[in-house]
Amino acid sequence: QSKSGEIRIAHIYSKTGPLEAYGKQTQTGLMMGLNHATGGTMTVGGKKIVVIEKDDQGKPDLGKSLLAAAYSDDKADLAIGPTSSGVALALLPVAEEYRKILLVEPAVADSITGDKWNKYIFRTGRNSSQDAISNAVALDKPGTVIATLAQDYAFGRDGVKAFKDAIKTAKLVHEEYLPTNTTDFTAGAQRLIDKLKDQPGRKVIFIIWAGAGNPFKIADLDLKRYGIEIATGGNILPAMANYKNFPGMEGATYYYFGIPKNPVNEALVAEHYKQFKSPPDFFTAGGFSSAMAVVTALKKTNGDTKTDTLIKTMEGMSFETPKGTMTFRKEDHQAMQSMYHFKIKVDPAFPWGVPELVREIKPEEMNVPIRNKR
Amino acid sequence: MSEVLLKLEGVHTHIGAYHILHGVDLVVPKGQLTMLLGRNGAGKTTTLRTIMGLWHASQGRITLAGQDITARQTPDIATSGVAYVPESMGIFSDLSVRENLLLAARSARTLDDIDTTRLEWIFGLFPAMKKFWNHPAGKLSGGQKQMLAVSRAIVEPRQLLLIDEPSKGLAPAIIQNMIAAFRELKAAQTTILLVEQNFNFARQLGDSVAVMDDGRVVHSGSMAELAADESLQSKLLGLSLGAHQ
Amino acid sequence: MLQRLLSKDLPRSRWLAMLLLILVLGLAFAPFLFPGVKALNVAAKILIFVALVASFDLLLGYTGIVSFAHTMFFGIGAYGVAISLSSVEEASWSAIFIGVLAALLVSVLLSLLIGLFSLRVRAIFFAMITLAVASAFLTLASQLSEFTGGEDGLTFRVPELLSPGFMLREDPLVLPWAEVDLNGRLITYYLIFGSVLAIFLTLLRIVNSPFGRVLQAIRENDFRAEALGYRTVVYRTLSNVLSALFATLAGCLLALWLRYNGPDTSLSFEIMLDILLIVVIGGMGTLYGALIGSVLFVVAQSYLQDLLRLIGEATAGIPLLPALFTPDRWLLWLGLLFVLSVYYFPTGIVGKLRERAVLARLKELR
Amino acid sequence: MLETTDLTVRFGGHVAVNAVSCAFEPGTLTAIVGPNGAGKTTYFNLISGQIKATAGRVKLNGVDISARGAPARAQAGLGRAFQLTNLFPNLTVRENVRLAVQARAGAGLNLWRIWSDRRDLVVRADEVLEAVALSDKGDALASSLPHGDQRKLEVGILMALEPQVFMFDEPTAGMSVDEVPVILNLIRQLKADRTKTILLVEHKMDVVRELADRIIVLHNGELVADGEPEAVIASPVVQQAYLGINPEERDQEVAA
Amino acid sequence: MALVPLLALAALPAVGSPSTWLTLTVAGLAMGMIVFIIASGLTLVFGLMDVLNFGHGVFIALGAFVATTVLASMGSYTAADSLWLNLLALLPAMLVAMAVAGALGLVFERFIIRPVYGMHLKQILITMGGMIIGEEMIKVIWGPEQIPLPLPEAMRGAVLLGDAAVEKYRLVAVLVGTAVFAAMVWTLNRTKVGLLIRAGVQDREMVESLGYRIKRLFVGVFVAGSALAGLGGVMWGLYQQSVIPQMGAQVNVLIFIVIIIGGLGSTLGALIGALLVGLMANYTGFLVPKVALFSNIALMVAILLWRPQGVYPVTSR
Ligand SMILES: Nc1ncnc2c1ncn2[C@@H]1O[C@H](COP(=O)(O)OP(=O)(O)OP(=O)(O)O)[C@@H](O)[C@H]1O
Ligand SMILES: Nc1ncnc2c1ncn2[C@@H]1O[C@H](COP(=O)(O)OP(=O)(O)OP(=O)(O)O)[C@@H](O)[C@H]1O
Ligand SMILES: [Mg+2]
Ligand SMILES: [Mg+2]
Repeated sequence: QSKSGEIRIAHIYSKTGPLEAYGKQTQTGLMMGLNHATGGTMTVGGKKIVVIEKDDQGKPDLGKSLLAAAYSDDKADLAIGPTSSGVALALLPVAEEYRKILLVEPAVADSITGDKWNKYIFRTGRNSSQDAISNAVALDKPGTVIATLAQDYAFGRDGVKAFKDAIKTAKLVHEEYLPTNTTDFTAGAQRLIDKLKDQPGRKVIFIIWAGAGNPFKIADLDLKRYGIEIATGGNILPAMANYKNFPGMEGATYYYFGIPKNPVNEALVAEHYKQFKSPPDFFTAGGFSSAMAVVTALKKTNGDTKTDTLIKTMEGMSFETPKGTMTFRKEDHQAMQSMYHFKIKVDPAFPWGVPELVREIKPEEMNVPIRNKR
Repeated sequence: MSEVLLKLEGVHTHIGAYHILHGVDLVVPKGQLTMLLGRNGAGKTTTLRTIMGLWHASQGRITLAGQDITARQTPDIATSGVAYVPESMGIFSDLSVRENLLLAARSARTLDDIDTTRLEWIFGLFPAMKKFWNHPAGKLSGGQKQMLAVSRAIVEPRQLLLIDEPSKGLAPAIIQNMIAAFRELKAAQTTILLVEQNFNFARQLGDSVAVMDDGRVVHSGSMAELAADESLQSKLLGLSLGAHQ
Repeated sequence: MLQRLLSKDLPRSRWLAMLLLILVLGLAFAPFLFPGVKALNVAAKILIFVALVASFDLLLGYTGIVSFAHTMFFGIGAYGVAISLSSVEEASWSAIFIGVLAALLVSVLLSLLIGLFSLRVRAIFFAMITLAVASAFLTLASQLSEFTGGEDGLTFRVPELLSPGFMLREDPLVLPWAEVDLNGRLITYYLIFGSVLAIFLTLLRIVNSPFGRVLQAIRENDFRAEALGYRTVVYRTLSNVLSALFATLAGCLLALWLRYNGPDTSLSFEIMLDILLIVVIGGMGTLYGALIGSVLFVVAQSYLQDLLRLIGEATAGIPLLPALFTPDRWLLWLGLLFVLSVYYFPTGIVGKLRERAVLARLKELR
Repeated sequence: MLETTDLTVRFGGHVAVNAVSCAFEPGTLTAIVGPNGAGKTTYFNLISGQIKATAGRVKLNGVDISARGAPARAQAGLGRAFQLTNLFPNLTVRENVRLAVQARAGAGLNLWRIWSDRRDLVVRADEVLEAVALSDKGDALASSLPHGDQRKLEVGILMALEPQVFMFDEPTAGMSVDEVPVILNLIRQLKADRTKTILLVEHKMDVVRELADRIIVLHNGELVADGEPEAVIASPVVQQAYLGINPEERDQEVAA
Repeated sequence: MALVPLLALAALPAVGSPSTWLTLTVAGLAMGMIVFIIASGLTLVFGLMDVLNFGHGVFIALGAFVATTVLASMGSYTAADSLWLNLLALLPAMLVAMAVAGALGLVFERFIIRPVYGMHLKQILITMGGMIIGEEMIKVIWGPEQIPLPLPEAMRGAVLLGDAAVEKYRLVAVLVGTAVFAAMVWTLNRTKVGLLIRAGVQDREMVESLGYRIKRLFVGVFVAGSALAGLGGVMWGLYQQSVIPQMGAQVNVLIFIVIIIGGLGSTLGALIGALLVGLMANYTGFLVPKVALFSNIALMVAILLWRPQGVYPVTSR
């Protein structure tokens, strides 16, 4: 039904709104990825790839109407996005209604490929479980005592739950949830200290925090006097500026440009430096991966954009990304991917704390639960 | 005839789309008390506001001590020695009586800077000011507010006072005090332009008089002349003969 | 007849009457005049805002109460329908009905409470308290995730007749300029159109009743109104409750249209500001302003990015300008719209048109 | 009959009205005089319910209304015009009066009728405007009236309420001399009716002399004199504290 | 005034351990001081001038962003582990931030506020518009991303009082807050400025008729308020250690709550309001974290029920 000779891809993301900075990285990555995957031609199977940008402003209702308009008015063959999980959840039924693919990137909520899933949904981004499990793998050592600090809403609680489920040998002694708009962390820190200070062994506070507020300030309360360490996952580069204060901090991350060693990543980093004189960030890699997934599938169908054909092709499909090979799991269409156990090093050359690779955690090592019903 | 302090020549004023003053000509001699009389809606208040720069004349000329002030801003006019008591009194109801007076005493930084004899003089005229010194002015009775409004105008010496109906709401005893006060001010070379409805009050005080109607001055002359001529009064002011003591 | 329908509150300006007529007709035939999913969404949003803003105008423009809690009632309506429809297996009309009723009930209770509270504090404090209450309610809605779906909100199905799958006719209606699907969305649109029309006319009647006149008196001088024997408490509270009820209904319509509801969709402060701005652009205390303001604002909001893209492309190459004219900075221009509309329409568009009419009449008299 | 018993109000340490007991018969006009700040307006405020009394009661026709608020008292038949003009500034003059008429008719809570369908109310409002000589200004905004006309409107609103008790607080202050008779005539007509209770605060002694059947004097919040006009005016308290006729004392003040 | 110690004492038995209580109390008071600094500008603008400036946050954000630029250019001074060198970097950052915010305040007053003095509703809209424009302009200049604003080296970490730890930076905040408070109290009590502003809000014409240039005065006070907001932004940004363009909007509601609790127009009231908010957040955060979300709002509603005008009302609006 699309105009012949064109493959129309809608990219729905937060071009503006609170997640603007993230959304833009995805868009950059997407365009670089398409370019890379098509060898600079922007065509697959003789058809030109056209990207239609839509700004959801982080609003689910708006995202919904934009996706519908993209599928119907703009005749998009498939869509990529969005930035926020809330928007993503609202988009899922639209894909089903229009019977077209929505490739979710980088929204992380488990339920997207969990109970809210339908067969038109694929995801290249990592999900919360993958994040939490990889961190658990990184920290899970005998004799370690862990307390968690997370935001008090679904994202935080889900993350802690997945983390808890994945912990095997370490001991989890306390879960601290603070309101999302917390600015003064003294009270929470005090509760954490009270719970941890008399515990034996290595003591770690694992932080899952996204958005405003700076929970790392709790370190200013001189946690060292009780021998308490801080651990957290990866983040975008400006946020990792704080990590500079925590040399030796451990955790697991989704992506850091210096970690993966493969030609795709090298291409991404080189191209990004060329265009922006700075390294690619967290979400740039995601956008790039989604482009790789789409083009790989289209190449296989030789440019055929019929939804059923695409779904069949993509289920179980492996494709190269800056993070190495990813595979769409058949059951829930989640891309299985490596995560990276890191340790922070302070390098004056970088304004952020540099995560150094300790170990690549392969997809096989992570038992990511399947949560959807087919 | 003495020197002229304030002079209006052919002043027109518009409020929005309405044309209110239609060429007011008025002369206020220095050191005298000039009465501005007229029926409701004649334009007396508008005239005072136009002099004060609160509304601007669209045509005509206003001069104060020889200087053209037609286009000047209100604060400039005030600082050249003009005090204004508006019809609605303009009390700062949030502030205390003390604070109201402090603001009116422009040159004083604190109360100590205000001339105490002058304050005592005011307290003598209006004992309520002393009694309610630290009360919020908004809680004063109607007449007390009126007293405060007048007190503010006389807390420091000014060359010209523009006063809009000061007698309304005042008890007779206080009116007598006020008449005495205006006499004293006059003796100290203060020029006063007074709008008044109370003809009895006007008659006791006025040196010269101007009567307005429909946005124009329709009569001007000496007070004594008008006071003596009852038929002129009834013609200009609609005063029924002998209705007022 | 028309006179009575409009409660004898006529536009009082030829231009205004013409403008209103065009807008009403445009909205009535929007699905056929402006085909496409996006255009239909815009039209439906306009309609819902008309009801929402008109109900707010009753409070602000007529009663002189500044409340920031209006979106709260809007949200209650939307959540009422959303929760009710997502808790049943098969979406039914009775579920909608129950949802609407429950929402109305909650709104009445809450608005009564807030109304009674409003008597104790001054206007500006009341405004700030409602702001706080509204933000507390927003937080609550995102905290009670079992019930409300939390931050993620609720996605749900609507009865068959209203869903996009339902076809009145198999093939689309072919017009010279486009094809229009005759489906459940179209039916939903007209359901909303009808409801909004009814809400608007009811509000128009209320503000032109003796009651509405008392509200204006209270706005002008509540102390004096009391001295005349009007219990301002009763009037204010009633006005508060009524406006909450109509906002709730608007919220129900929103949920039906979106088949989704979340905290940001119906409860955010941003919507509250949009409402305020529309009231001011349109003209406070005129109701007709709600219609004109909504059309202008929602259209601007929806198409500003597209417009900026065009300008941005046109100015490419000139330094600095592209940085300002990118679609990314559309909010900048929206902010400017806020500022300019306060500057140039101090009495709103309706006010301005009426002033012109009065001036013209004055001139004729002379 | 309106009756106050030991009516008292205290603002902080200041007793503005101190145990005032007084009864007012229908058909009489009682003038209330006293120096500025004597408590006249406050006394009115206590009767009409604008402020709450610290102690004492107000009875109207034998019914104790002390616990009621201002609106309830207005509905019970206490009408009030204010000393400092108190109007609906951005409504038209006619609407100001019509609202009072509507209050009188008790039609305020009707949500469904169109207001202008109540012809009777509109007509009555026009009659009142006629009576206070404002008919030609019916469509002007109240705020644009000159001061004197605003005073007339203030009186007009009270007339429109048709209460049983009329309380005028310096109705003629700031009104031009040719307009005063219009208002005084209105008051005279009310008196002629013989069923209304009229209270009048007024500083113009000639007006008081002419209209009053009885004068009461408030001084520092207390009722200090009550009786026939001539007798009260001649009493020393009025002569000294109010009219200030005590040459010695004044000369001293002036000298100070 | 007794409210603050009262609240602190009431919390003691609930918290239990004295050292924890001390940590919480000191942190809460210091937090209150930071909040006071960011709210201090608003006491002038909203409390005294009665301008409902919803755009106040933009000056806060601007101050913080200017500070990132200034401090970034003085990296060696902030990285040095010497308090004096740190201060040498911080002082100019604060001054420049105040100057820039003040200058923007001048423009803001002229084009945004002046047409709407006395009209609350329009103030809300037009200042919201100004806020949006300001925030977008920040994005145009500094980009939409979060920018780190690291604390100068010597202000990191904590000092130990027995078992209780107090962050050094909070002590800095107490000093700055005290200075701001003293300066404001002195200016408002020793000069007629405060009176004039209050009078001007009630009746501009009358103040002008008394011979004061109210226009200039309002500009001056607005600029001062904006500059204070700029200072607050620097303090807040350093506290958060990073700045985002939305930070102004994030603190907006908080500071309005503080001013209202304090009673409009009172500097002391604002200080008390801020301290109460700071303490309350810490105590509830420790005792019942769920409730912490609503603690500010609950505090405001409770205070207004007790005193409908706030704690120390200066004006009776
Ligand atoms: N804001 C306004 N808008 C329109 N007209 C106004 C306004 N203010 C005053 N007027 C008109 O200007 C005319 C003159 O009013 P002004 O107040 O000067 O009269 P005045 O002589 O002071 O009367 P009074 O003795 O009653 O105070 C009146 O007809 C009045 O209606
Ligand atoms: N709400 C209030 N709070 C404090 N004091 C008040 C209040 N209302 C009135 N007063 C005081 O009570 C006294 C009586 O005031 P009131 O207004 O009754 O006087 P009045 O007799 O009407 O005087 P006037 O002739 O000047 O109108 C005054 O001294 C006034 O300051
Ligand atoms: Mg006048
Ligand atoms: Mg009085």
